[in-house]
Amino acid sequence: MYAYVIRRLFSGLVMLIVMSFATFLMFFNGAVDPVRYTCGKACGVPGVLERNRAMLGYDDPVPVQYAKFVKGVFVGRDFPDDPALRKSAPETIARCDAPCLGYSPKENSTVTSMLAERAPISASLAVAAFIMWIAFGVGGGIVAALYKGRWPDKLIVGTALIFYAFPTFFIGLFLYKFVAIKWELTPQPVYTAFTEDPVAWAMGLFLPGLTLALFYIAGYIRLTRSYVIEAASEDYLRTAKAKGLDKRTILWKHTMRSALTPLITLAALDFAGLLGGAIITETVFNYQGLGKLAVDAATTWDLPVTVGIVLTLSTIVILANIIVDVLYAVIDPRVKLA
Amino acid sequence: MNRTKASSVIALSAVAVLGLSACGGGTTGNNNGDTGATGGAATAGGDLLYLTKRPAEHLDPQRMYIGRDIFTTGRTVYRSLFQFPAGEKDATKAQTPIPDIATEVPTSSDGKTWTVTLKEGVKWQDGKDVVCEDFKYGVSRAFAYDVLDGGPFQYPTQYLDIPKDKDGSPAYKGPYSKKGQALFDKAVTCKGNEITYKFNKPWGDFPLAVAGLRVFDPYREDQDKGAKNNFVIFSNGPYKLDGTWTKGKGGKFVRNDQYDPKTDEGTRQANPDTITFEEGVDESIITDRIVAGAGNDANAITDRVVRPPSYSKVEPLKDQTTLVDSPYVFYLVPNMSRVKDVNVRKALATATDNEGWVGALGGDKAAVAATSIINPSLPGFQENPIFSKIPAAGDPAAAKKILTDAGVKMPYPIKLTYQGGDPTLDKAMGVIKEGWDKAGFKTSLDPLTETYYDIVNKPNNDSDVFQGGWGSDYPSAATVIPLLFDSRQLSASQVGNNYGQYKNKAVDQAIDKAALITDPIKAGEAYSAIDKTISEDYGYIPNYIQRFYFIRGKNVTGYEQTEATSMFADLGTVGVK
Amino acid sequence: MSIQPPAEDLSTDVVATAAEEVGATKIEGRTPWQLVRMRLRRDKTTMFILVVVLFGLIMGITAPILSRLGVLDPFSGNRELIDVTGGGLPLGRFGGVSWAHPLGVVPGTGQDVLSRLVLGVTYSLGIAVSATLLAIGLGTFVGVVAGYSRGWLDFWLSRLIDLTLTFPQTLMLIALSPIVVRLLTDRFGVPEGDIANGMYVVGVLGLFGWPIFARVIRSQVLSIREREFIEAARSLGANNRRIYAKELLPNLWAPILIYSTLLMPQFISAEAALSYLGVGIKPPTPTLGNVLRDSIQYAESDFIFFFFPALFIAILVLSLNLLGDGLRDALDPKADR
Amino acid sequence: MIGRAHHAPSSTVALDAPRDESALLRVEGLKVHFPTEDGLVKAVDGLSYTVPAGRTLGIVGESGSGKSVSSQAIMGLHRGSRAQVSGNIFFDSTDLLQIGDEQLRRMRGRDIAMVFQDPLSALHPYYTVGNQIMEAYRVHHNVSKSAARTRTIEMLDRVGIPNPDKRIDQYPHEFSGGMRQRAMIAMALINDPRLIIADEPTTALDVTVQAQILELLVGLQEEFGSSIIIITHDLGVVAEMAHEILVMYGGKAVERGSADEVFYTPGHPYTWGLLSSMPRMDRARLERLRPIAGNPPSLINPPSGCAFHPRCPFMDEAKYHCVSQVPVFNPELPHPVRCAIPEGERHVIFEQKVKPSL
Repeated sequence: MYAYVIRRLFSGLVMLIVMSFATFLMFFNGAVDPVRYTCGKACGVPGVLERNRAMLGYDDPVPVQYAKFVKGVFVGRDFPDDPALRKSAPETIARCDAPCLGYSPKENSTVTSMLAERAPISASLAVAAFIMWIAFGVGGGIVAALYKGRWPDKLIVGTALIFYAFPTFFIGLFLYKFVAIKWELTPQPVYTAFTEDPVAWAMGLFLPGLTLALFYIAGYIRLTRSYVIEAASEDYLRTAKAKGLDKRTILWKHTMRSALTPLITLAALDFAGLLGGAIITETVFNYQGLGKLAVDAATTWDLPVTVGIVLTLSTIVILANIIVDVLYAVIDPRVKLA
Repeated sequence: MNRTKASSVIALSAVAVLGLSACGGGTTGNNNGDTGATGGAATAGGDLLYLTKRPAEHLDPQRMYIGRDIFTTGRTVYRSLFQFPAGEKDATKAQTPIPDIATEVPTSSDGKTWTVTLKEGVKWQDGKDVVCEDFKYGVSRAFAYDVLDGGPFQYPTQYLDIPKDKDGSPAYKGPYSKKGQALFDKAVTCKGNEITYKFNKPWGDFPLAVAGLRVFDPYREDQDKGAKNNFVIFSNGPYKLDGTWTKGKGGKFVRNDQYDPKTDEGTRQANPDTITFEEGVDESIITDRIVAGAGNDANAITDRVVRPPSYSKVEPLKDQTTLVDSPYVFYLVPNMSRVKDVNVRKALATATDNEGWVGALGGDKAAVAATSIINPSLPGFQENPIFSKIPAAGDPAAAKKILTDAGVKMPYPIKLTYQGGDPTLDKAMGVIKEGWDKAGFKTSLDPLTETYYDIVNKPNNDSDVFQGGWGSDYPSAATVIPLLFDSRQLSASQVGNNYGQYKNKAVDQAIDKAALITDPIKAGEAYSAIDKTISEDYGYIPNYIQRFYFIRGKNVTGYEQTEATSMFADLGTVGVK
Repeated sequence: MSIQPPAEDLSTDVVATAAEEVGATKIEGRTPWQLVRMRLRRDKTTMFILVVVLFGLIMGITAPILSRLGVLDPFSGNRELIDVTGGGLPLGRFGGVSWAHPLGVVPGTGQDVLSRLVLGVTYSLGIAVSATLLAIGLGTFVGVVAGYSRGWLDFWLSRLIDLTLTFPQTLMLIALSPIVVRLLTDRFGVPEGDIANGMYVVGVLGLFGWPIFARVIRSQVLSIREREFIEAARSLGANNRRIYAKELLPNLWAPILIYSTLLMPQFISAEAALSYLGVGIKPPTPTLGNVLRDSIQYAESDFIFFFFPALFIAILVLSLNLLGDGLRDALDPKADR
Repeated sequence: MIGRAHHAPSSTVALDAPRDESALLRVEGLKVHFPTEDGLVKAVDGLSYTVPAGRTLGIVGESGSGKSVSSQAIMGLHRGSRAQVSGNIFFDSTDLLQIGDEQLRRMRGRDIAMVFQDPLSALHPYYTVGNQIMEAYRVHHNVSKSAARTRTIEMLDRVGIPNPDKRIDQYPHEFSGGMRQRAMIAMALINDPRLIIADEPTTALDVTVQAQILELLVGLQEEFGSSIIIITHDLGVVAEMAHEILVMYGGKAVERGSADEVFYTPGHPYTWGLLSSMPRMDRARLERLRPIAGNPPSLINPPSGCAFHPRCPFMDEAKYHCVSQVPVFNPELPHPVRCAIPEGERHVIFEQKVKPSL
């Protein structure tokens, strides 16, 4: 078990290194001088390009930049890394403590602190969406499977498909403009920190969470439904029936156990993906989460932030994969960790 | 018309300028609502909500260059030597500086030396007095413009009497490197509570610049952490920042107990107990929320115009809306290095359908067609004889004839580059394309997002026409024509604000001459004359003046939009029920 | 919460077994194609959906021709049809619906909405089809090579799949846009504007869209490999290329067909989402995405204009999804979804 | 027949089985039909047989002959599905087709138990073997977990699983094929049922293990005195253990007799085919196994007359009317055969043409 986890962590680390280096090549070896995308319109101010280039170390070759970045993750970094300047004019130096994911001259802030500020919002949204999509998606899928081929099945699957067919931003804006503002059926989707007011936190998360969940619900209904139907046709359920077990035990103990086990891992991976922010939903509802930060950074070309987010999100995905693999071994006795 | 554009297109480039609305003497604003104190007399107390889409880029006074930010902070947390009066309905008076921390607005006999006396008893939020050295330190920060980028640093760096290096930059490099500190110490001096600025040329507009910008504001050296302070507010006004400011989300102002209203006359009523800024909210959502008026949304004001799709919804709420002309003029600039034939430029101008453009932007609540790059409300404005002759809807047939007579090959390809990101502007550009194509051009639209700045700043770019927008920094055409058309800002690597790379020695010389005129009306007439010269070259094509169609919450009182705050809502008078 | 088990039981096993046993004798002598056609013909819903999809395809193919002929006019403004003082909203009821403009006109410009949507179908479908071809082509290639080679090549290709899946797709799509578009125009001489932007969207959707399908194909190849006929073909001295061409690919067409049909609606939605975020083909060229991006502003003031672009997308996405399901049922009846 | 009530009254059913009221299980005129998109599948079409207490019946046939479907009908495993079941199944004097779901559920596992073909797929992969056996016990006995556990270990020991106290906590995939089948048998026997239905219990196992399992079943039958129905496609499996053998084809019985009768004087050409395709240890193999030519019949549109006629090497319409008339199966006879060829001629054909090559 431990050996497996360690091996898995190691391969994840290798993946992370390859992935991060590929990211550096993509962004810093492209057709465009990267420093032009660190200052927006301030790039036109005399001296800013030169200063940013020196500050961010963009005059180094890509492998050197990469090495400095990696070093910064572990020990922190100064922007610019100039000991002389640190003595004479500390105001012009930005200290970026470990784990340092870069510095944005445009925002005058370290990428790490920007991520840390936004992460709770995305995590809240992910939790809200997760609860709703599991409740509606898995619940709906089970009901659909139980009534396979009859009207509740068709209604559930059909409704989910129709929601799925409309683009997320359309549904989000529709919910926001009509359901929340015009008809005032739901609380205003404004983010409040959990620590500030848990009730307001939950109320504000309802619509964005639902919007995000709707994107997943259709898929989960279909998956759950087919898993339950598949599980119900397994030989061991015939055995359970032949033993004289009652329907309830057969359904909840035997069918669901095998139908939902693969769903757990899928849901865990999707949830992990969401932790990195939901770009469209956060944009529609003006939730200042990682997704909004990402899209703002990408569209205004704040390169250090973009790179920092790409790397963070990828790390989450890699980690989640490892966790899910280990988790799967725990919940499915057939999987051996060798 | 629209939102982001209002300020972001304007803030086109490095030295993007916007700020004060116009009007030194003329009248402004064909206001269709009532523009007096609206919603009843303001009383103290309550929580004001300020909804906006576009986040503040800087809250550091030396780095601010967006009119909205300059005035929202100026009425709440930052005091200056001078300021414009609040709630002043007379446009001329509204744009005449009155003393703030200064005991009076001084005059200068030669326009080069300005000495200002500070009031006693003005305190920072930590209880320390605002002293002369704070002002001196504040303006010194403008010289560190590579670290503290974004602000209107060109005014102190060009005018203060400090020698220049070979590359044209000032020999003083700012308070961090302290290079050339002695030179700066000679240009700005403190004697007790008297501060003296020495300029290298006459600058009669100095009080206007102080009141209209924040670059001359005081700053406490012991609080300075360089660029890290971008969203830090160290207040000397009636409010202070509660907690931290988060870009994209906003922040909350609460009362500053160190503020003494007795030192402050006629401007900052500071009615609400708190002011909450909520950033990043889409315009249509802002409108919807204020119309619905649930909870705190009834206490909301905004700097974002009502968008055309929401007009019908806002129509019944006449006493919660205002419609005024903004100080911003939008225009197109032909790239002179590519479109070299004046007849082609003339044909472009002749075929430009400003009426259709205004329609696409949402009609007369969004914009009015413009005939000059100088806002008619600026002092000394003269009608532009070239563009006012072209029909607002354009004349593609005449344009085609011009092209045919010029003997150019048709269809003539034109690449029109603009800052995209807004579907309404995309539609409007489609109208321009339609008109031009009818005249014999083959227009390709090139909407760019943030790469726009990168592209337009390169002298060798391959765009034929750019879009721009401009508002004067303070009420004078001196902050329009020279900034946009002086060819001396062009270099091998930069075009500055002169995107069209317009070069005309006669214009450069006329600009120098006009700068020496001290009478505001005469100066304005001189700039209008230069405008005519540029128009004869078709160095730009005027499009429209943006209009501000604003909505506010039903509980908002004392609501004012005057020239003193560039037609944005004046936080100095506003209150909530 | 407990869900009461319904009267009918889930156990279809016996029926399925019996039916299969019957099927085994009944379908004897029929080619898989005939079988699929037979099942499809019996599936009324899927046949209907197929008609809808074909209609969409025909619409997409003919729209550029109709625009050139002047039957459709997606670009010309009709200023007389909009209310210049009322925010540019169309004059007349229901967003300016008339015989000349069955779905009304675009607020602000007075362009014909139907024409823009029909031509939008061309562009959206064009993007979706091209991206699907790219993703499926790449996925098939990598999947077949990995599945058939096993060993180190399989290992590295599988890692490549993992690696590609690690990247945050949407973010990369937005973030890489200026770099790659510039690369296309400056280094590869692709014309600027619609062509470069369209190529970018197709390319990046395709490049991030292939890995999951490659996995499917790889496992499919692995299982087919195990079947005897490959062994048989090999023992008869067939060389590798012949094995790929003659034995493997005919067995892969079912997943290829199913996944192509299911990827397309994903890409149509993706195009719309990217347009919303400002990436991709820009107006005045209409795509369903950029028309919708404009129209969502008019939720309350011009419902017709607000609703129809979304409806066009929804119908395309829904029908393609249902078609994919129908195909799956027909091609692989055991996968009961 | 389509649309007919699921449980037809017994009076409408033609009885073709001897009325042995003392038998433990009596199946009379059983029909199991499945409506499908292609038509009505008559998986079992009028089947009758009896199983006396303590005896073993072997049901033999190809896949699709209806042998599994008929035995699952006894357990009521078709209930709630689209299957249409009619006829009578008397267990003691209870008609299993008439009683309610709950009553039948209580009988499942307790009175009638089943051993399935593939023990790997028939055991739940996520629960331990012990858990599943204990569950089978506790559903019919109100005992504590530890009592059930003791009983389970005892049964595991009884079916020959070594270290039962350890194996009880293992998962099915940790068992070998033979051990899994033993566990299945333990699960079936734990409630001491009177009838065990073993559906292809050895098919998924390799040959040496097959013999062990069959031996185990025979031994346990002697010890517990249960009746057994053993279903198989392999005559060899039933050769040693069945008292009586029923051969099914196309959903119908085609031959019934004692094991000796069926093996030594088989009457139906289909049985001949089964015998000749059976590997025999007791004689030298002269040629390769000869599987019966052709495919099993369609159950939707069965061949007219004798369902076996398309595959029957001795079919002769002119002489026997194999195609035009359904042959009669007279259950009153001790060794009934459903064949159009008169018995005398059949005997000649068997002795002259078939027997020498067996």
